[in-house]
Amino acid sequence: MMDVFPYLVAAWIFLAGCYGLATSRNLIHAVGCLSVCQSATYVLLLAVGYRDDATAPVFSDIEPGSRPVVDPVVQALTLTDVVVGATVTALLLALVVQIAKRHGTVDPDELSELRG
Amino acid sequence: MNRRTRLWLVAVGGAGLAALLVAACLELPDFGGDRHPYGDRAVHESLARHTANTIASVNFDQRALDTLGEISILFAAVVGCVVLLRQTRDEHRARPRPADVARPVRRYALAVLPVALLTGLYVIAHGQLSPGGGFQGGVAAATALHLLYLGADYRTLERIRPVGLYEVGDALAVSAYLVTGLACLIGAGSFLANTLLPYGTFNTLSSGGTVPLLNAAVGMEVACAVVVLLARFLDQAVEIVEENGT
Amino acid sequence: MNGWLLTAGVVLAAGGAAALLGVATGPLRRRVVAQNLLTALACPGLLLLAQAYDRPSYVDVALVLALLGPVGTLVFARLLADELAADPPRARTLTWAAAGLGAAVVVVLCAAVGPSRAMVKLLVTGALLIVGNVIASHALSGGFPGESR
Amino acid sequence: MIVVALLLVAACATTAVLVRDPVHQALVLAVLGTVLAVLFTVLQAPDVALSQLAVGSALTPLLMLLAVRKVKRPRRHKGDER
Repeated sequence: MMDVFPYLVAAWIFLAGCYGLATSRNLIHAVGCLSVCQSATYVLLLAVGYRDDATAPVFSDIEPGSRPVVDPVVQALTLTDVVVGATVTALLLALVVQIAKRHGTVDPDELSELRG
Repeated sequence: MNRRTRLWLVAVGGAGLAALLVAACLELPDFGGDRHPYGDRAVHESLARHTANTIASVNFDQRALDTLGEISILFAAVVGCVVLLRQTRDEHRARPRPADVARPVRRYALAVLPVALLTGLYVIAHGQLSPGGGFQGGVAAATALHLLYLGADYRTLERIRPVGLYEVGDALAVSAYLVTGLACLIGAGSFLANTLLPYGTFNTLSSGGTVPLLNAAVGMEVACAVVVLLARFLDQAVEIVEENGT
Repeated sequence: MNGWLLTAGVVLAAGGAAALLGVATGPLRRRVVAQNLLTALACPGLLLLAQAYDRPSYVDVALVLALLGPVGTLVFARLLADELAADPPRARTLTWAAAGLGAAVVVVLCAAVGPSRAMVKLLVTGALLIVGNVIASHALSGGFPGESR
Repeated sequence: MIVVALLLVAACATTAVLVRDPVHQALVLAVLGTVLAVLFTVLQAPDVALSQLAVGSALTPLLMLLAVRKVKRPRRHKGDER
């Protein structure tokens, strides 16, 4: 059970975020759901890199080789992803602000009516 | 397409996706397994280059080209925000009223601000030794700067934060990253190759060759980027008012 | 599974569950208090984890949380001042209980670490945590009285 | 320990999706950020935890609240005090 549980949690978070995106009535809420989807990818990546009874591959306070370490490659990927993801969220929020200015609403349904 | 059919569509698609994801999860290597060939090689390389924090080594040395891609995305996102949130012709700036802040809160903000900035710098500077680095420290320092908005008021923040300067700083930091890469190309024969500078003593601030330089460049770029982003959002939310119905 | 890990697990699980319950339901004033409370509990939890894994460098995470957690709460206090002013939260007991827990954890850890540079870092983290949370709680219950825009 | 943190994260994420009001969602996202940071520490990734803390605890909620504020009161008449 423990062998796949973290991956299933990641999948659950992703699906929950998708559900929120699809049923959202407010674009700001949708952006929040998208950031939930992003966090699913962080959980998945770090779960792939984990090793039992290991510690972080940071050797400022332990002797190299004295303890097993987890995979640093996925951690590096996740780390940059977190910060870049935040700026992308900011970009999306800027789009939402612009939409609100142009159309006076942030409800996706009302927006598609406007277009049609 | 009405709401009901769309919900059904989402349910069917979601169920399919869920089935595929679960099937994929069952095929993944077991959680906590002992087989990490890439990780082991990365740790070995990083120790060979005297970088104590393997993650910083992966980010700024072994996969430095990827990081260049990441900071370009960041840069592009910031440029996009600045363009989207600019002041349009039918808007004008209104002077925000100074906020009334309780004295303990104001004192706390002013006392913690230097501590927080220092912590941000510490996190950036020790990126190649202990957990931390340009990405985290940059965000921490930039967020700390906005304690001024929270604890004092918006005018004070504007006085010590010329946004133009931060925009220039952002661009300069990206160019610094590129210039370091080009210096490696000229001096060592390949772009961003970490063979130009001596590796230094293990576990000291100057260890790791070009890692500290790239780290500092990324720290500066992230800090400037976050300041510029927040400045645009604060402008929109606090200052810029649409002229309407007049 | 050592004692530090067990304590950290209890603190984090209880704090996380309580904060999640508080933040998901109820009026706005309860939600902001729950958010502040999670910072106050997660920071000692992270300190305990650093001790449990025997990695002093993990203390950096707790240090950053002690600095930025109250900033996050101040963000809510500032931007939701209008809504909160109508219905100010009162959580004096909870705040002081969380602060007391933080202080206790820091003192115990200092005793375990012994006088060194790591102890100074622990003390700084603890001081920032406690002051930050008390101030943030104060700010929530009317720290921005004349907030206008 | 890992299981506890994972369950907390899953519960938080579900709540963040189900809470419909953006202001309340910003609060839940702040909590989610902190819980994720704890999970990352438990998964032995302090670097990522730092990054997540810096972003999740203050930056994302601040951006969301500013956007909400701008969207909620987008138009003000000239000479209007509030």
